Amino acid sequence: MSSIERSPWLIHYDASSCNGCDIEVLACLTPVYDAERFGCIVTGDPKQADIFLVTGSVNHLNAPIVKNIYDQMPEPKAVVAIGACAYSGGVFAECYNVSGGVASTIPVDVYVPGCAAKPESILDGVVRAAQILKEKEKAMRATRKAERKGRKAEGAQR
Amino acid sequence: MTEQHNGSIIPIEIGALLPETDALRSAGWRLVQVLCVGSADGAELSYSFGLDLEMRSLRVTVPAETPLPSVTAIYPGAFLYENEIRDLFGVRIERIAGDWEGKVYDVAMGKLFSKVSIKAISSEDPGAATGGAASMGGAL
Amino acid sequence: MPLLPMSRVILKNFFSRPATRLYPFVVRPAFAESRGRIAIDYPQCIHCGACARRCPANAILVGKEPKSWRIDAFACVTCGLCVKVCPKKCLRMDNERPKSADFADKDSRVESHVTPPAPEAGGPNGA
Amino acid sequence: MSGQDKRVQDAAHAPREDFVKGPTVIPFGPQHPVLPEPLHFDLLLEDEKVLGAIPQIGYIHRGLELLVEKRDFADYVHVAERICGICSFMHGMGYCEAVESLLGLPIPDRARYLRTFWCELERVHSHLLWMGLAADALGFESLFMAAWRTRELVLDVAEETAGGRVIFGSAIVGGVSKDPSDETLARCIKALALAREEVKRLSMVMLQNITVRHRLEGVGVLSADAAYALGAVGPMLRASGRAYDARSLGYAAYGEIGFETVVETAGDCMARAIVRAREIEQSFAIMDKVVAAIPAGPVSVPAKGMPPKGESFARLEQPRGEVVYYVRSNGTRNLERFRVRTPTFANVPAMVEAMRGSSLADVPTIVLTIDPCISCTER
Repeated sequence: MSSIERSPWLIHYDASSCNGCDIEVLACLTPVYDAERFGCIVTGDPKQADIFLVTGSVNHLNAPIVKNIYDQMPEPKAVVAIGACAYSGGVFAECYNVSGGVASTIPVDVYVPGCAAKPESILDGVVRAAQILKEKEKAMRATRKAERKGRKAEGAQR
Repeated sequence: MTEQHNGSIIPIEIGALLPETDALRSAGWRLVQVLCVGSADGAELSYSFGLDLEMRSLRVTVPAETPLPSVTAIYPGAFLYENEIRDLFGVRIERIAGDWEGKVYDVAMGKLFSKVSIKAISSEDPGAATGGAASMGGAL
Repeated sequence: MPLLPMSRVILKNFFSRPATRLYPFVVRPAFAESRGRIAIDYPQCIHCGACARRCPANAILVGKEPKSWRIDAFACVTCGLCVKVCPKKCLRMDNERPKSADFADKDSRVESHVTPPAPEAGGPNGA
Repeated sequence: MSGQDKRVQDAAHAPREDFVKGPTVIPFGPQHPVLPEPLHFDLLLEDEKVLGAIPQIGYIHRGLELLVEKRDFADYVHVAERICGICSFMHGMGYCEAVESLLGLPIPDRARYLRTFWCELERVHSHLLWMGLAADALGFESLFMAAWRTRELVLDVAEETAGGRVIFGSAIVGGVSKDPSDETLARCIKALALAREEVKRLSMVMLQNITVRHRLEGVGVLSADAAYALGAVGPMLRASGRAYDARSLGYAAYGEIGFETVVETAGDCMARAIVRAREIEQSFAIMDKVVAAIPAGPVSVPAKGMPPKGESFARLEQPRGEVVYYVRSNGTRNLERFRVRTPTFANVPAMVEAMRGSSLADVPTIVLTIDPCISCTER
C-alpha cells in the first residue's frame, strides 16, 4: 500500500522560464486536464511537497533557491524538469545569464519534453514521478527494515 | 508605416539632454523608452518620447567614463531604464531617483553589452559559434 | 445573480459531458498542424549539416565519419527551422509528441541514425 | 551581499526607537502564491498602509537580447517568440515587423490578416488567463476554473491553426509559416463563437459579483495624469481614461479592419478588469471580421539578402500594452542590436504608484491587475 503514489503533492518553481511551461503547468490543474484526478495538490510549502516541478533553466541567482526548495522537501522526493530549457537550456543555452539545465543543480528524475511542454506530457511526467516516488519509498522501507533487523541482532548478541 | 513607427531621431549633445527633455515634457510628450547601444568607446543612448501616435527620439553619444545626467527628475518612470543601462552597459548615469546600486539583474559579469566584453565572452566559448552539439555535450 | 440564468447553467452542467479529458486512458488525436517532433527519412539524408548549423537549440548533431544523424528530442524546441532548410526535404514535422523519459533513460531521449561504415552503405539503422 | 541583505542588516542594527517608529519593511515575493513567476518587492509599511514599494527584478533574466549577435537575423524570430510564453506570437511578429521595415519588405495581404487573427487570439487567451489568475487571487476558485476551461477552447483553435498551444511559432520574417484553409478558419470561428458566449457569461459573473466588486472598486487608483506621466501602457493607461492603443498605428490588418479603443475612467482595479473584459469581447468581433474579409493568396515572401545597414523601430499593442522593438543592422547576417521595451517594464513605475496608500492586503490584487509578465520584463 503506497499512499504517496495515490496522493503526491506538487510544488512548482519557475527558474528562468519564458512562462510558456508555467502556464501549461497551471493548465494541468484546471478542469480540462485536471491533475487532481491523480490526487495531486499544488502546495506552496516545500516541507509538504513530494514532487518538485521545475520549469526553465537555472542561473546563478535562482540556483540557490532551487537547491533550497529541494533540500527542504522530505524524503522520498522526485524532481520533474519540464521543457527544453530545464533539460539543456533550450534556445537560451548560449545566453550569458543561463548556466544550463536543472540537472546541473539538483538530481532530476523525470524529463518532460517540449517547448512549451504540452499538458499531456506534463501529466505523463507527474504520473511517472509518482511511480518513482513509490519505488523510492519501497527502497527506503527496505533499508529501514534492514537497519532495524541489524540493530535487533546486535541487541541479541549483547 | 515605417515612418510612423520610427519617428524622427534627433542627435543632441549631452549638455542639451535635460533642457530638451524638459521642453518635451512641457509640451505633453511622455517617455516611451530609453535605448542603449554599446560600442567599444562608449555608448549611444536614444530617449524616445511619444505624443499620441507620434514618436520622437533624442540621441546622445556618450564617450566611455563620461557622466550622464539622469532624467528621473523630469520623468520619474525612467529609473528602471537608467538602472538597467548602467548595469548592462556601464554608462555612468548620475543622480538616479530610485537608485538600485547596480542590483537590477545582478548578473555575474559586468558591462555585458559593451562591445569589448562581448568579444571576450565569445572567445571564451568557441563551441557556441560553431553550433552543433553544444547542448548535447551538456545534457547527455 | 438572477434565478433564471443560474438554473439554466445548473441544468446545462447536469446534462453536458464533463470538460475533463481522461488523458492517460483516453488520448485525443493530435491536430494535423500540431508541432510534435522532428522525424527523418534517414536514407535520403546527405549529411550536409544544414539542420545542425541552423538549429536554435543545438539539438541536432550530424556526424561525417561514420555518417550519422542524431537529434536530442528533449532539447528540440520544435521550431521547424531544420525542416525548412533541409535541401533534400527528408526532415518533417510529426504531430506526435515525444514521451516523457526518466533521467537515466538516455536512449529514449536521443534518436540516432548511424550509417554502418560498410561498402554498401545506405540502410537505415535506427537505434 | 545583495542590496536586500544590506537593508535587512541596517534595519537590525538600527537604534530601537527608529525600528519601532520607522516604516516596516516587508518583503513580497520572490515566490508568492498569487504569481506563477518570481517578482520581488520590498514594501515599506506603516501599520497596514503601504508607503512605498521598491521593486527588485532579475530572477529570470536570461540575456536573450545579446543572442541576436550569434543568430542569423531570420532565425532569431524563434528566440524572440520565446521572450514570453503568453504573448509569444506578438513577440515573434514584432521582431519580424521591425526586420521587415529594415529590409523594406512588404508582406502579402493574407499574411497580414492571419497575423491579425493570431494577435487577437492571443489577446483573448491572455486576458482569460488573467481573469483566471485574478479570480484565484480573490479566492474565487470556480471562476478561475471556468475561465481556464474556456481558455482551452481558444488554445485548441490556436493549435489547429498555428500548430502550437502557447508558442504559436507561425511568425516568420516575410509573412507567416502556416496557412490554415478557409474551412479550418470557418470551423475555428464556430468554436470561438462558443467561447464567446461563455466569456460573456464569465465577464458578467466577474464584474457583477458583489465580493469581486468589493475587492476591486476604489483599490489601487491611478489618476490619468500619473498614469500618463509614469509611462503606463495598455489596459493600465486606458483604465485611467487615456485613449491610447498602438493598434491605431494600423500595422498588420488593423488599418482595414478597424477597432474601437476601450477606455474607462475610474482608474482603479475594477476599471482595469472592465477594460480587459471589454477587450476580449472586441477581439472576438475582430477575429470574425478578419475571417470574413481574409483575401486569398500566398502567405509569405522569401526574405532574401542581408538586412541593409540601418535601424528600425516597431510598435505593437500586446495584451498588456504597447511594446517597442528596436533592431539595428550593420549590414551582415547577424544584427548588431535588438531591444524590446515590454509593457510590464513600462508599467512597473505606475504599479508602484498605484500601491502607494493602499493596504497590505490589497497589494496582491494591485499586482495582478497590471497583469505582470516577468519573463517579458527581464528577458
